[in-house]
Amino acid sequence: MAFWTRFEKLMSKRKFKSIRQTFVRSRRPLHQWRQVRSDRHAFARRAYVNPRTLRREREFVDERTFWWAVALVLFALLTVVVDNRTALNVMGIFAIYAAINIMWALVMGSAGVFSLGTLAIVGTSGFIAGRVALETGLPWYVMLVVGAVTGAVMGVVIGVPAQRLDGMYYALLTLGVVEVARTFFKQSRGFGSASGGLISLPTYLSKDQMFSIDGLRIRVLVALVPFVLVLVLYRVLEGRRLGLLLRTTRDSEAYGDAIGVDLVRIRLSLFVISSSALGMVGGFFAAYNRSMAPSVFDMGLLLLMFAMVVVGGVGSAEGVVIGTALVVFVHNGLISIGPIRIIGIGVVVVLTALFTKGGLYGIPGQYRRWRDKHKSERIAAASQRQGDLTSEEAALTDDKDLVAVARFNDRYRWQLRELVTEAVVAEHQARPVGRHSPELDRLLNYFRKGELADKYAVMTVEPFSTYRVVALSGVRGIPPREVDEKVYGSLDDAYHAVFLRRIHDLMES
Amino acid sequence: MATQKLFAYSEEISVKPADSLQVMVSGEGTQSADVQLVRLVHGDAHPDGPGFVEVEVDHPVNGVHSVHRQYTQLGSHAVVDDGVELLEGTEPFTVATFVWPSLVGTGRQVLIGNFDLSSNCGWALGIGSSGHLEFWLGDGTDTDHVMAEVPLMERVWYLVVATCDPRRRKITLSQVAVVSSTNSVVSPAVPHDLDSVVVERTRRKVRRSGRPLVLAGCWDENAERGKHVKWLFNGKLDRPVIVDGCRAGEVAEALRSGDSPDGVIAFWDTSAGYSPSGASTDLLDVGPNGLTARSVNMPTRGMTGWNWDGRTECFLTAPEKYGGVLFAESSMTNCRWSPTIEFEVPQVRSGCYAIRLRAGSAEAYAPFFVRAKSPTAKVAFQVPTASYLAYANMLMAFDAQVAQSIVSHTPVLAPADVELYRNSQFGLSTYDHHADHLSGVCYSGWRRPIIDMNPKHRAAAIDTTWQFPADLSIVGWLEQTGIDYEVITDHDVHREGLELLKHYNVVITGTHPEYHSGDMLEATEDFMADGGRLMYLGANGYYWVTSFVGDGDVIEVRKLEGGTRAWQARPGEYHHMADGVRGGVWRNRGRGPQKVTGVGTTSEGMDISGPYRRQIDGYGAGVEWIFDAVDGELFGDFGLAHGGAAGMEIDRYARTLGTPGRTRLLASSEGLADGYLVMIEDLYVNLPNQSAVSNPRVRCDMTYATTDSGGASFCTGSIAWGQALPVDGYDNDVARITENVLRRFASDGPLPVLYDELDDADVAVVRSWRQKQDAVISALCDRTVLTNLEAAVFGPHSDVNLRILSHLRGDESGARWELVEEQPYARYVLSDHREGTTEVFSSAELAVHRFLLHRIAALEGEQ
Amino acid sequence: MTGLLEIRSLSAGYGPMRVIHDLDLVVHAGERLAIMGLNGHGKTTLFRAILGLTDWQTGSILLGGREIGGRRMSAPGRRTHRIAASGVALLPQGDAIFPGLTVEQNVLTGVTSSGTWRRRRGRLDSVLEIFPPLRPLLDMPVGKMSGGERRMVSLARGLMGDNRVFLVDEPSLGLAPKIAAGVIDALGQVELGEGAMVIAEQSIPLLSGRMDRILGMHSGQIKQDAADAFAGISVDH
Amino acid sequence: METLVAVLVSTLSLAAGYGLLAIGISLTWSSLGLLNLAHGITFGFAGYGAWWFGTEVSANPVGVVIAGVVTGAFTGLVVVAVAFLPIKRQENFPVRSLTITLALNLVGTQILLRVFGPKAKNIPSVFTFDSINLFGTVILPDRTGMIVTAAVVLLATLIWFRRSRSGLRVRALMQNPEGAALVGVSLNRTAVVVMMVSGALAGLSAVLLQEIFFASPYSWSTPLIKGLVIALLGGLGSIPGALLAALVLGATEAGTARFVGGQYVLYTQFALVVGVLLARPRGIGGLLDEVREADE
Repeated sequence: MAFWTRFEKLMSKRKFKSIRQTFVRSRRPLHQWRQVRSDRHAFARRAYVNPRTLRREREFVDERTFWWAVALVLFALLTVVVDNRTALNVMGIFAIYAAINIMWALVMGSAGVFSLGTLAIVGTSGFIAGRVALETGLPWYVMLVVGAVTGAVMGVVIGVPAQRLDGMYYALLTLGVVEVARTFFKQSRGFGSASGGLISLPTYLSKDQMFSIDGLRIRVLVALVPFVLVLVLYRVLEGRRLGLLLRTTRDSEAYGDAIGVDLVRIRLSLFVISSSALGMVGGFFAAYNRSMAPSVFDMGLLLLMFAMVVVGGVGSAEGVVIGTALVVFVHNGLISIGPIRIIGIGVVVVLTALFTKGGLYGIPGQYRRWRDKHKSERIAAASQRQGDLTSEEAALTDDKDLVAVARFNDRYRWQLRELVTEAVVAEHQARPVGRHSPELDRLLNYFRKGELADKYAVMTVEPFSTYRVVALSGVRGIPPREVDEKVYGSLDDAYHAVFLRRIHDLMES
Repeated sequence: MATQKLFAYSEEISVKPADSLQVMVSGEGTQSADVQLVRLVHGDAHPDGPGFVEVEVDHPVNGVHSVHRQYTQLGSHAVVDDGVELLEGTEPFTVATFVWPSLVGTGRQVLIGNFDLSSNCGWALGIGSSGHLEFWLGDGTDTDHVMAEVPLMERVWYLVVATCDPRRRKITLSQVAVVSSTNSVVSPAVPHDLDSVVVERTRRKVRRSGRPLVLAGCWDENAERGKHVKWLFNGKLDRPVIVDGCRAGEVAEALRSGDSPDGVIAFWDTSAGYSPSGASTDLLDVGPNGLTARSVNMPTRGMTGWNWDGRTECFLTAPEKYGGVLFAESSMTNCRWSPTIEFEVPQVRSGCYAIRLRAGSAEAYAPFFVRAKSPTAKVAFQVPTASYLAYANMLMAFDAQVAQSIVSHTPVLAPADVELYRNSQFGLSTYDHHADHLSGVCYSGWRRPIIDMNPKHRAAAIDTTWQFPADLSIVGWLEQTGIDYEVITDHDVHREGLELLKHYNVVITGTHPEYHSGDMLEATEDFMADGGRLMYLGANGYYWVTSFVGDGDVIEVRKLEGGTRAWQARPGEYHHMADGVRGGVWRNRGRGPQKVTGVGTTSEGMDISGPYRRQIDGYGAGVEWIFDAVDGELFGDFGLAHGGAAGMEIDRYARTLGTPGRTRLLASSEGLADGYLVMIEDLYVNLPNQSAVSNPRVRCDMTYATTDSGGASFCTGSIAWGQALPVDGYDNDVARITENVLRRFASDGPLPVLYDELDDADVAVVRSWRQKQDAVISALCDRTVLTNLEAAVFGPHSDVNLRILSHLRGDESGARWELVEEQPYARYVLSDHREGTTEVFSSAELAVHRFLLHRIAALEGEQ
Repeated sequence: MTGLLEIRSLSAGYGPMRVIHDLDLVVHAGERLAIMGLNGHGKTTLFRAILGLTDWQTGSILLGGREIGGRRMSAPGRRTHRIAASGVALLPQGDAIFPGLTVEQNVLTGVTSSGTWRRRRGRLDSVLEIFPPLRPLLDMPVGKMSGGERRMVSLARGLMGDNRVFLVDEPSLGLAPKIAAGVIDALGQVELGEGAMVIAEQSIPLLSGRMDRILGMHSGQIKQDAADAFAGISVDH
Repeated sequence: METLVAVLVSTLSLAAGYGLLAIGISLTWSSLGLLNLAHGITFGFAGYGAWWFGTEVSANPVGVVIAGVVTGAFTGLVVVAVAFLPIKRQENFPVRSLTITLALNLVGTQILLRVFGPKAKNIPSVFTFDSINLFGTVILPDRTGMIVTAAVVLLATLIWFRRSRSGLRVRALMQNPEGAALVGVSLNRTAVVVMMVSGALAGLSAVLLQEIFFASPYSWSTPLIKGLVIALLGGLGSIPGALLAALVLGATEAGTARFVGGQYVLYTQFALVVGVLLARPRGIGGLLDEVREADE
């Protein structure tokens, strides 16, 4: 940039010879590109100066956008390249199931509703959309709209009780909803109980495309549309402040009240929005298959979908999509090996639940936590053994003074503990303030110098008659906290109580 | 609302009858308060004293008044009232400033801008909560921001430049560190990667906020509080400028070379406005539009700027190096509340008065001092109002890690202290740091609620009264003596000087008159030279150089090296903005108080207080009248301040520091504990065992001296003295001595002539102390295992051995022995000159150990 | 002579914290032993370590010569039921009771063998003689009772089984002084036979004269001779 | 009168079958905090166990019943080994165990499919005595047998739970695991006992309900849902609540089938459950004590 080169040139001229002034050589200007029509940055970069090397380190703020873009492009390319009908079918099913599962994850993760009724919403919306399309003869995309509306209505109907019931009760009740839906659509004549469901629904392929491999490619590519829509919806709802809030507060209505947010309402609207998206996917499902069958409500399918969500990890869209890809590949791609593949899926689910915390996608994070915990345990064990910090811990601290102080204090506390005798305690009790023996003086001086946070003080309840012990916050504006319920009738008693607490803390530290 | 809260202050410190006085009140949880004018007689409710005593005064103002909540604008900043339309930012412009942040990463801070949070309009250059430099702009619905690449580093000078082009919707934001060898926390020798330039296009355009530009803050408004300033800045700014058009490079060059850039809309030259009588509080615009920035809550001027090179110490000698203006979000010198009550001061006796307010469980006092319309009494009580301000709303008990070490006490908090700490909206004392924990608070103002001025208040750190409530013990004593007296304040003495004091025969000080301006010191000296008599009933007085700002409601103090200080002014920032004088302690400006009063600060220790022992001088001719009706050598082993009359902070007689030769050392303290340590200005090198237990000069002295003109001084050398007066219904030795002195001083006749018996009374005191101490130390020797010494003659030593050794080292009796190294590491000869014997040793350790054993034996032999 | 309960170089704690340091203690059959110590010096932790409830522990704990402790770095509570079944009864400080069950049912859970279960009526009667205030409350759910009554239930429960070692954690805690004295008296009446009772307390006067041996506990270690010194230190409740 | 008796008999027999299922679910939840969705596959396995014994070994009714019960108990053992013991101390236990039991259904179904094929199997009749004529209504022998057997077994379970020492220990465990450990209760042993008992109950119900649900790989899903719904209605974890709920739902089913039509049974039952839960989020048992909190 012209302006910058000039700026830099000017800055490097040394006019004040009297002052030794240097200007650290600067990098080229950083251009932050924004997403079209948005305040947000698509690929925002941030830098920080590493305090130990004094070097700048630049990184992406959020790498996920990048990887999603790469993955979607690869998927589209794969669709064009692959020549195998089964593979293409699997890819199409994957796109639709992934869309459903992402919304399911949103419901369970952010809205905090443990619902097993997702397929009831998808299926019902698909059936109703199909029926409407058949009755009116309207084109396929109308089914998406009808599906979305149906989904929203169902979201309200089954979302409202969720606010009143406990997690497990609600989960089982939604299982009942699926069963009711299955029975209804299986028995209802209007929805094709005779023909095993609705058939000959409108679709987006022309007649001759329907059986060609290119048609199949188009079919799969179009299936990416609802997938991407749902993904964007997930990012929008999840990234918003309220989404984060819901995630962190889950069951704490009191916190919501405190910050003036009606969490119940937000949770419900999130549920309704995601139900509407599920309905839309249901409508698309009907158009994609050109039919709807009650088997969509089968326990078997529910279990499979559940497996997809659980295996990948319900905590993130990435996890859900990975789980879906894995299970769909095994279930629909490896049909040739028979029921054993489903047993395999079941075993994987069991193993995931036994050994991981957030599904397969959570394994790296889990490993990192395990490693950190292991490390801190090792550090704790080492410090217990040697009485000071490990070299590892010391190396990780920016301010080496803290290391030296910590090591000193640790040694010093061992010496001080030696000074704690019944005689010293008795001496302090007899005279908490004033002239003391060198031993008591040493202890008291150590206590008085201590860190402000959690430092003990006396609180006057009634002047000259009633006192309590409190602990300071060390942070301006945060009042001291009460440490216990005990009251003391004289200041000397209160001082002594503080002393006993400090002795106790010294012994336990 | 469940609980009521009341806060109040009076507009003036010192008034005369018939003056009009406004009292400002803020009430929470109540619509009205019960108002009563009271005369304050005694504060401390300690069970050993008379308790809290006040006298209600009839006045039309008494009764129920309506109150409402009043808000306080915290934080120093500056507002540019004019040129609102010139600074709107809807045309392309460049804004630049040097900046030295002192606290980053804790919240948003604005350096400069007219941004309005309530409407999301306007622009601002500031620091984000992550510590990055940011440029904000609001279009009325939402805010957009551009962020620098790396966070700002604390205590480093940067030149920051932002350009904003609304037409191309382009913003550039650059920060360049301008580190010199002297101006920042880092050195140019160690390269830090601190710079950043960011170019970005935004979707939004600045929408005019219609608000005045603010330096170090931005606007907010809500129905409850109205308009106020938020997102306050912590740190220094130097020469902020706003220029027409986008020209970052030119502006940067001009600022670097000390020129004014082209196309200036406003250029606040913060190095302008300095004169020998001090600095202007407002920031002057040297540009064409004259847009002066009006200061709020006293931003500190006279601070080193980006180009300070360490060669000058004062803004008067090189103003261009002193462009720094320090802003702090915790600054607050004047609440600027609207008056709740306005009344005429009645024709009452001079004294301490207050408006007392009550509502439900809440109670507040707004104290003020009523002078005589024209002086008639012989006795004046000089209320140390400057010192009251210095300690106003002190948070150290909560905030300073070393507080408990200083006072050897666990703090004893009261609900009022906790409330103050929780809100801390009423400003800080000169003992506290600002929110950045780096910058000491150097201003303290009267026009704000001050909880230490509540007559019932007890200092949390030490659980005694302090300053005003403690001085009320002197007031209460004065009241019951029946002697006619009047009160005058530090503020009056500063303004009127000798003219005021010369009306009186006697001036009585408060318990802790620590803060004095040069004018006040002159007034006291002239008064005594004129034959005036001073009763200095406290300690650690006449200590800090103090300036009065503006009309005197705010004091300025800079704590420098060489004083017992709660903070330390930064290099080059030692001179007061108010009047250009160098701050610090008066002793370091050649005005130690010993020269005038006879005593000066020696120690402080808040653990226990002790009694006085009458010394040889105390029995001399010409002073018997002082101890009239006082029996025994030991007196003052009682008091509301830790059970003694000698304690808290203590002063001593010191010839080397200027105590006049004819000064009589009447009595000295005894029995003080390890909390009392030598003041650091008496120590050039740190030494072990410097407490009252082991150093004979850590004591307080009661002195009496006369001048040839009939003047005299009587000093008690102890803060706790005042709080000993009220014990046993004011009927005690301490009260008797004080009354003896006061009655004699107040009478017009001459004082008895003194003849000196000892040249230096200190030597006698030290000698007798040492004799007693020899016994103590030899007792320690008995029970100490001396083999410890043998094992490690040269340390480290146990606490007991260290005490013995320190004592021996300070004792001249060791001159009897001589230890000569004849061959290094091989032959050492120890000779005893008195006995004429010699001993030979093969190592230094053995020789020294034997030497010590001899001396210990000698100690015991002398007993 | 070997003891009924022998603890050798026991260390135990929670997380990175070490509360018990290399502690040695022998409890002999038939004796009543008191452990005195200020709050936080590890009395409760010692009892919890004996029952395997601390986060980790090392060292050896022998009950009648059989190892019930040993080294364990995780899984608190895994061995507890086995240790309890082998005849160690912890009469805990906190509310380790069953709030939904009645007093009678709570006390009956303390039965440790099917033999005793058949004779539970008689056993119950004798325990209720020690705690007469519980008799009228037998059908009341414990969740609705006061703190003092709950403590009595947890003490009574500990006395129901055929236990060899009774570990009583601060029996006076939360009780009015008069009731506390009564409880200590009641504990004194329990027939120990070949068993033993260890009482942890803060208050010396309550126990004086009722114990065979009093040991001091200080910062996670037993001080055999320290008991007298504690007499001078009164502790506020 | 005839109708009434018929409905009553139908109610009782349904309540007996469902009650046996629901009580197992409730017991597991309340003592172990485990929501055992694998109860369905336990039911399925038990049915096949009884069928295999009946066709391959002997059609002796007692033998068939025992075979069902034993298979159920054994399956319960497998479930506790996989879905409880390894994870009982890990965080988020309720959701993990739920996931595993669901997956066990998936795996179990496929195993049945692979071993026995998709065709339904008919378990030989257990009750071979004569029909009873009550107020003109003929009650089939397996109805009578079912009601009587279930009543006896349920009563025995209840008494065991309320009166016996081991029942008391299970209840102690429900309320305070650490307190239970202090009185010598082993969590693992109790878990195994509870799961085997509930598996045995599921096995018994599989044999008794054979008339309605043949042994087939998928036939477990409806009994599971009914069992769950009853446990829910009764208030998860409350055993008396579950029994009461079984009667209520049995009556609803019998009444609906008789007076409205068999295809509407599910709707009326579901409406009833939703209605009760909305009014009383803790179900019928919420009125009684001893309900384990769902979110521990």
